Amino acid sequence: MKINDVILRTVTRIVVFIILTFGVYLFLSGHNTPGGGFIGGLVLASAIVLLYLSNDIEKVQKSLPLDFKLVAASGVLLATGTGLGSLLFGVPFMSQTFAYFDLPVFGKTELTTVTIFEAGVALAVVGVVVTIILSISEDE
Amino acid sequence: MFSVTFAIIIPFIIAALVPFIYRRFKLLHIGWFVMLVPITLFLMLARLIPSVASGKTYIHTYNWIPSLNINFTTYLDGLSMILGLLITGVGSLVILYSIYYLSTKESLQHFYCYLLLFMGAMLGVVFSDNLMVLYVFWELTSVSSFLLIAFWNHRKASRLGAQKAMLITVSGGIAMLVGFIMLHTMSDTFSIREIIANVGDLTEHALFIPTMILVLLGAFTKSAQFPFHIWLPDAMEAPTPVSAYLHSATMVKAGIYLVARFTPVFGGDQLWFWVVSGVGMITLFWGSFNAVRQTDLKALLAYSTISQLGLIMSLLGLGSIALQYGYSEESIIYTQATFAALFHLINHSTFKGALFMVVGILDHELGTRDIRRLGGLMTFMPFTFTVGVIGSLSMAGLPLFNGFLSKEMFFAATVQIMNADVFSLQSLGIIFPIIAWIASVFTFVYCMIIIFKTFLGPVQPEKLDKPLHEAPVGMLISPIILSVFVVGIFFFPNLLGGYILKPSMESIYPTFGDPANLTPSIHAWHGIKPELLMTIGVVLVGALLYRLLKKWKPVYGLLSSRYTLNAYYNNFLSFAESKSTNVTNKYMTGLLRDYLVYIYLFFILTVGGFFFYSGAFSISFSMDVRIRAYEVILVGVMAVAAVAMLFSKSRMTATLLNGVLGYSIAIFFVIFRAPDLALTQLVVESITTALFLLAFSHLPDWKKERVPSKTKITNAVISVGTGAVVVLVALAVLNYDRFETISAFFENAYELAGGANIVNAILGDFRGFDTMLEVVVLFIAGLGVYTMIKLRAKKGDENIENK
Amino acid sequence: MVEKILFTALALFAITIVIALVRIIKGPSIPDRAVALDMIGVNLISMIAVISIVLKTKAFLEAILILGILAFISTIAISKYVERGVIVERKSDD
Amino acid sequence: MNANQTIELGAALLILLGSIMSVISALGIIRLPDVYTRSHAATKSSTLAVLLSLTGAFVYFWVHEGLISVRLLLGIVFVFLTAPVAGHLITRAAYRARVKLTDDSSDDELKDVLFPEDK
Amino acid sequence: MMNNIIVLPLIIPIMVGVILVFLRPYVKTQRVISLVTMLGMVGISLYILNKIQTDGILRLDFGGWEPPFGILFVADSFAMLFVLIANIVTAICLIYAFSSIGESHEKMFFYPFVLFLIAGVNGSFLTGDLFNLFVCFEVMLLASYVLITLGGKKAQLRESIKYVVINILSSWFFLVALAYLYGTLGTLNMAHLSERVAEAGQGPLLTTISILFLIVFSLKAGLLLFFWLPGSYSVPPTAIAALFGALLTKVGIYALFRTFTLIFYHEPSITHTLIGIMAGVTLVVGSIGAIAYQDVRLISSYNVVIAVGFILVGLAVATQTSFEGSIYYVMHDMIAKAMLFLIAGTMIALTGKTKIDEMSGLIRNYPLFGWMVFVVTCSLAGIPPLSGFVGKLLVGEAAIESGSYVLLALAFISSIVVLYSLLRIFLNSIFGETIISPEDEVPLKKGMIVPIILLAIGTVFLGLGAEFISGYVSDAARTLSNPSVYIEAVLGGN
Amino acid sequence: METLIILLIGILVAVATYLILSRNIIRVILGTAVLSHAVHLLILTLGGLKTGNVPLLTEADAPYTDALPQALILTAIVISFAVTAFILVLAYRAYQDNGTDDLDALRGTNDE
Repeated sequence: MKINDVILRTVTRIVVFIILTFGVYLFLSGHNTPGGGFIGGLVLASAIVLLYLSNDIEKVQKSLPLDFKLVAASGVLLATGTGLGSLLFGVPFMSQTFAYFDLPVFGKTELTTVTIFEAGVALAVVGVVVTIILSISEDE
Repeated sequence: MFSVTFAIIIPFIIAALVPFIYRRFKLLHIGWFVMLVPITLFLMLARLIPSVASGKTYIHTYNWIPSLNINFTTYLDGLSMILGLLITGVGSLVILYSIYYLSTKESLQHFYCYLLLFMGAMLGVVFSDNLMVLYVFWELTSVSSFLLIAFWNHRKASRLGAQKAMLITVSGGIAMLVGFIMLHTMSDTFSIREIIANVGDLTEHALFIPTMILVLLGAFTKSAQFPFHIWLPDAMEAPTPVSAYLHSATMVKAGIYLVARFTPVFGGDQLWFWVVSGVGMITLFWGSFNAVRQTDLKALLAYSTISQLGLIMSLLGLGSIALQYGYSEESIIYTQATFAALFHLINHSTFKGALFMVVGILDHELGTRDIRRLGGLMTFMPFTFTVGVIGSLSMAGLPLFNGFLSKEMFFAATVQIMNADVFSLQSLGIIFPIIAWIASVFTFVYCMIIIFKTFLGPVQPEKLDKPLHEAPVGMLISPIILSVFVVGIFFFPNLLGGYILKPSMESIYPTFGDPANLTPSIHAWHGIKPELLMTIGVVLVGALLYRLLKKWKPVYGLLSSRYTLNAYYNNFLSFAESKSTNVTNKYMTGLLRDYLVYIYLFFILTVGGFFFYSGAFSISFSMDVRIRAYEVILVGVMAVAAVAMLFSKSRMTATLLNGVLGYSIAIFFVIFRAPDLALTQLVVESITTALFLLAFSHLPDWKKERVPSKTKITNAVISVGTGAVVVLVALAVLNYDRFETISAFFENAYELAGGANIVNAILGDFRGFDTMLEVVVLFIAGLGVYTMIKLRAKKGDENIENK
Repeated sequence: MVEKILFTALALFAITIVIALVRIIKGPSIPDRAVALDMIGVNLISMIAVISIVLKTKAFLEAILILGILAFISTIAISKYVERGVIVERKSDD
Repeated sequence: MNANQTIELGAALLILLGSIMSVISALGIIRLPDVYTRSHAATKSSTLAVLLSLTGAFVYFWVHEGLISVRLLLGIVFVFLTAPVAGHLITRAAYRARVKLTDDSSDDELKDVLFPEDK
Repeated sequence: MMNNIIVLPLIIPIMVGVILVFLRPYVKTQRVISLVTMLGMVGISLYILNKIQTDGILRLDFGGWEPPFGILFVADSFAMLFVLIANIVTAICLIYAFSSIGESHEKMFFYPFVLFLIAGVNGSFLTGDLFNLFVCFEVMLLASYVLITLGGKKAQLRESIKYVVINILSSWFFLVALAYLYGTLGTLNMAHLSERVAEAGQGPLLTTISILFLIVFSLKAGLLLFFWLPGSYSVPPTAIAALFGALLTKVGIYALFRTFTLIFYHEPSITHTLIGIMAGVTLVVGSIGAIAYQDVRLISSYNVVIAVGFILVGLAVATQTSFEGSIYYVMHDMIAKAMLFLIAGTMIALTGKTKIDEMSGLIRNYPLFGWMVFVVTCSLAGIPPLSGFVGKLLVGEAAIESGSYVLLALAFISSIVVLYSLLRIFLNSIFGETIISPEDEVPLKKGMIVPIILLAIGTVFLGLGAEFISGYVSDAARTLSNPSVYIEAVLGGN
Repeated sequence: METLIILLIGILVAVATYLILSRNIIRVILGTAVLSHAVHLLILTLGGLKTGNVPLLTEADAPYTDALPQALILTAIVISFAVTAFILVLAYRAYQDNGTDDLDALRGTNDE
């Protein structure tokens, strides 16, 4: 018996978009409001999970051809790499730095290395969560 | 003096080289090469005899672990000289003998490697001044003895014998180590010389007696004193050269050496006197008594060795009494016991070495050493017979042989001790001559057995696997040399006394001044004294007993084999193994629940127990923040949801209830002003629930658990107990208000880290390291899940691992 | 006044949650429970909104949205589990 | 009492209304006989309840802090969007998993379509 | 303070591990990189260890946040000795793995997991922050969870459930203890904690909390609460079992020493007595277990338990000498236990049997291997001049000086049991009538015997060359017995 | 409030302990999940409840509530998530290979 998921899929398309946007927002704004790499990553992951829920694995993988293990690995590498970067500058490991710039369009903007670190965290979280869920689901 | 250190090192070096040389020169018996080592060393030592005799000592230190005061200090004095000469001298003869004894088919490289290892270790024992280095070599002798006993390790008896020897001697060694450490704590030095020099500080120390006992344990186990002697007969599984060398001439003398060495420290103490001489006497008697019943010649010799070791040991004990008196004209008489001990030490090595070699010859040439199959060999093996008779008669203590001299001195010492007026010897002293005499009678009996049952009487060629013939000349050289010594020492005993024994008396009685006073001149004839009468008595009664052997031998049957020390040892081991299997299986059930119960119980008992015992509990509500109604309701929701999990009938319900818990905690995080936490908790909880659902498609629904109500009650009690302890301690912690937390610092997050979200600033910056590692944790888990699902054991891979 | 109303509202929401919890415990079917769980989620959204007002902070507004998202995803997941026994399909028919 | 306070009060009342609605829907979920009817209570009135309270909060923040919270608006939209879908999915799942209808149900028209083999 | 080098023992394995994930198909490359990494770590550890001798305790404040606010790594001789030996042992076990673990494992991220494990272990040794210790533990534990299941055999899955659940519980206790500690003292930096405990006095409540920490670390160390240990050490592949046998309990031991010498040292009559009792009981039950079974892996596992008891005797006695002894013994034990487990695994690999009475006469087929068994037997029994001896000597001496005769007796008697249990292996399986005909003989790979020999060299060196490390050891013990040295290094300005 | 929460923690701990002691592997896993809930609450409670404002500098003024425990709990949450994911998969893999989810049946055989 075929089960038709039209309603679900239609809504999902919109919802996933909202969630992804929200996830990115959480990740970027984390330094000043609740959020951050973790939560951002988790929310992004849940968007992807929603995709898997409403579609099947094959279909999602076609449109999102990523090896999530490697995504996670890149994330970890990024997160640790920022720490290691401080070694090059001769400051203690994991030294973060930040500065304010007056950018044309955005106005006063804070740029901080924490964001790179957090990006690594977010990537790792997305990668790991999806890897886990995919691994279990692919198991016969 | 470098050469002494050199003497210890050389055997080790050669031992390491033996396998290579063996591979190079397959044709030549490697023993010839190895024999050069002890001969060289013997000559080297012999060269020093005159100077040592004149009271000179040689010390050399080579740093090993100077920061712990453990240094490779060698010390050559009279006492170590005796042992050194024995080790190298008998060693040379034994190797010569072994060249003929062991065919090139045996794994000779191993044999000689072990033998050299032993030789080096034994030299190390006697030449070391540092207690720890002494211990190192001491254990090495046990190890090499183990390897030699297990030389024919395909035989079960060899392995068991080796194990027994190793266990007993190493255990004793460990006891001795503790004793040494105690000596170090008392004296603050590892050097034996320094300890002896400052012995006065030790005797009052509380650890003096325990130290003494521990050191003696080491000595007694090594020297096969009662009741630790049981390893020695089993050690006879070793090739006969080994038995001759280690288990009669040298290694078992290490314990004697140790006692002699430590006599200046402990001697003079009543306990030392009684334990050393008492154990020696018991061993003397028990060994000789048991030797008589043996039918295997080697076993007989083993018991006789035990007995003789007891004799030497008891002499050392008797001699130690002189130190109680201190140096005086009267006390010198007691030092004669020690002199006799050293004398007999040498004599025993000569005649027992010869006898072992004789037995080895019989075994090797005739294929048996069972006296029931031997007899009348005198005519067929005249040389072997001669050596055997010389050895036996010397051991029996008859004139013309060196055994007579030392035996006489032994009797004299036991008689003399009755005159001592300390240690309640006036009344108890009488037992020494009595036991000595009885034991000597038995000694005489078994010596007669050796002579008459093997060499005289009817020939029984039908019971032998090989034709009767004399041994090859090479094999006879060594025993003949030894028997020459047996006779030679009888005629020129004072040569030995003056050059060898005198300096060692000084080592044992350092406070007694000129050793010449302590060195009597030895005479075979010294008038009709009690000792001579005793010897005559021994011969008469011994001959009678030998005649009547068949009549009284059933006495041995009275000793049930179930109650022998050996049986106790074996029963103890098997009991220990089976009992420990039972015990361990009892608590290592393999059940996770049991393990958890242990942990929880331990937690409740220690943390909870101490908490109440110490009165740390305190509670106060003053700090509490006001409660709102909805908060109470939410707490109620969580409590109900939690409890409902226990009773839920399906896993889905329980999982959903867990979700409720998770969501409710998120709302508490909101109430407690933790926005980041609330967010994270919500997402994590949902994903966790999803994971549960994912996993459920691979798992069966849970069945109703059939658990005995007793288990249920235990579980409930533990659960409530754990909860209670956690709560009560938490309440006390809440009430403990002394310190400001460090987090005020983080409130400057904006200036410090450019973040307005303090929590995020902590996670990303102040404690970014935690976050980094936590990402790693997550990554490992993700990767782990992947591998666990993808990598599966192939069928058939299980067989090994799953037994 | 406002505060009192808000706390009353909070209490009422909490009571709703209690009732929904009863349904979760009682069941009888999994969809019953899922419905109740969804309801709890929705009520939590309301509660967070109200608490934000009480605490005078905007810090929890993200949580509202997230809770909305998650309640939705969880419900989908549970319904797929109930319906098909698996949550994520390897390959669907269409 | 100025205008702002009045509006705040109004917002609070909105929230209160929402909470009362939610209790009512909760009563529905406990009283109604089967999952399909309960789902009705849960998805419809409960959604209304949450929308009411979110709107109240939105108004409150707008008035009190002069903040038009996008997140709240988004939340409202989101709930509005997803609640019906969720309700649909769960009842459908229930039906396919053959959760019983209440005995009061007069007719079960889908049964023949979905489970013809039951006949 | 800026000593970035001391983060390398943690960060390098992690980063290399992650990079190896990308190199998944290239097994050979993975081997080379991981081995080179471990050797590099050994070099770095040596460098740091020597730097400490000249510069004193090194510390690295991550992100430049001064203690007690940020997280920091503190490298004193005590920690670095652990790090050094752990890395050496890991490198050697890796060599063993090359020829034994199998390509399927290697492609399933075996090397990354090992590197993560060692990263967690190193981090646990170096961290100066109690919560960070928890996190490092988790890194190590997660890696160990994966490694123990790697291969997915029935027994592995079965035993790992127990291992994981027990460790979850112990991590939980850890968090509870941290909550209590933060609730009372309001800080997480170990030096700062120590200062505050000293200031407030270690009252009953703080002592209660310290007992909770004792439970947590005892679970990790296998002190009395070792129930997870025998099962989980006997199921994974040999190289992993050896790593576990050498490293896992040592982390718990390290934590026990650190907490009870640095923070909770004010009430030794309670805490250290309890540790003493636990150590004593551990020695007894470990000894009983060691002779209870025929399975080589179980015998080895209970030997681990005995060693834990022995090392903790040093903590219970708590004098500078006893610390020194324990440190010597820990180093010895890491090497010798790795060797023992490698040997046990090799025996099983060669014969296909696990019980000692099913094997016999291996020395005839594999003489060198047989002698290695003998070496490890002697080494673990503490027969000099192999490595176990010095530690035993010093612990014994300290026990005598402080009058702990019961512990002394148990500790030394246990080494007789160790000897007996291992002699059983040697006499039953190595000596004796050979059962393998030359045709059936499984060749002993070079890659398997070489690491064993390397470890044997290690145990010989550690015994004969004790003088080389005595400087480090006594420095480590000095720091342990004078907490102020550590506190000064951490909190005493820059 | 704190006392009440601590009592709640006690109940959670007791329930979790009871679950962990049961034979079914899923119950055990659920028990560990509840345990981690309990300890997160405990850290937060002992870190000081409701004594200040939300730790967002732009949102509110001092005094702030203690932010450090929150950061710690966040770390702990993520770690316990990782562990839960792992043990769940472990449980079903063990079930697949050993054919049982009953821990009594998973005791394994010691050599006897």
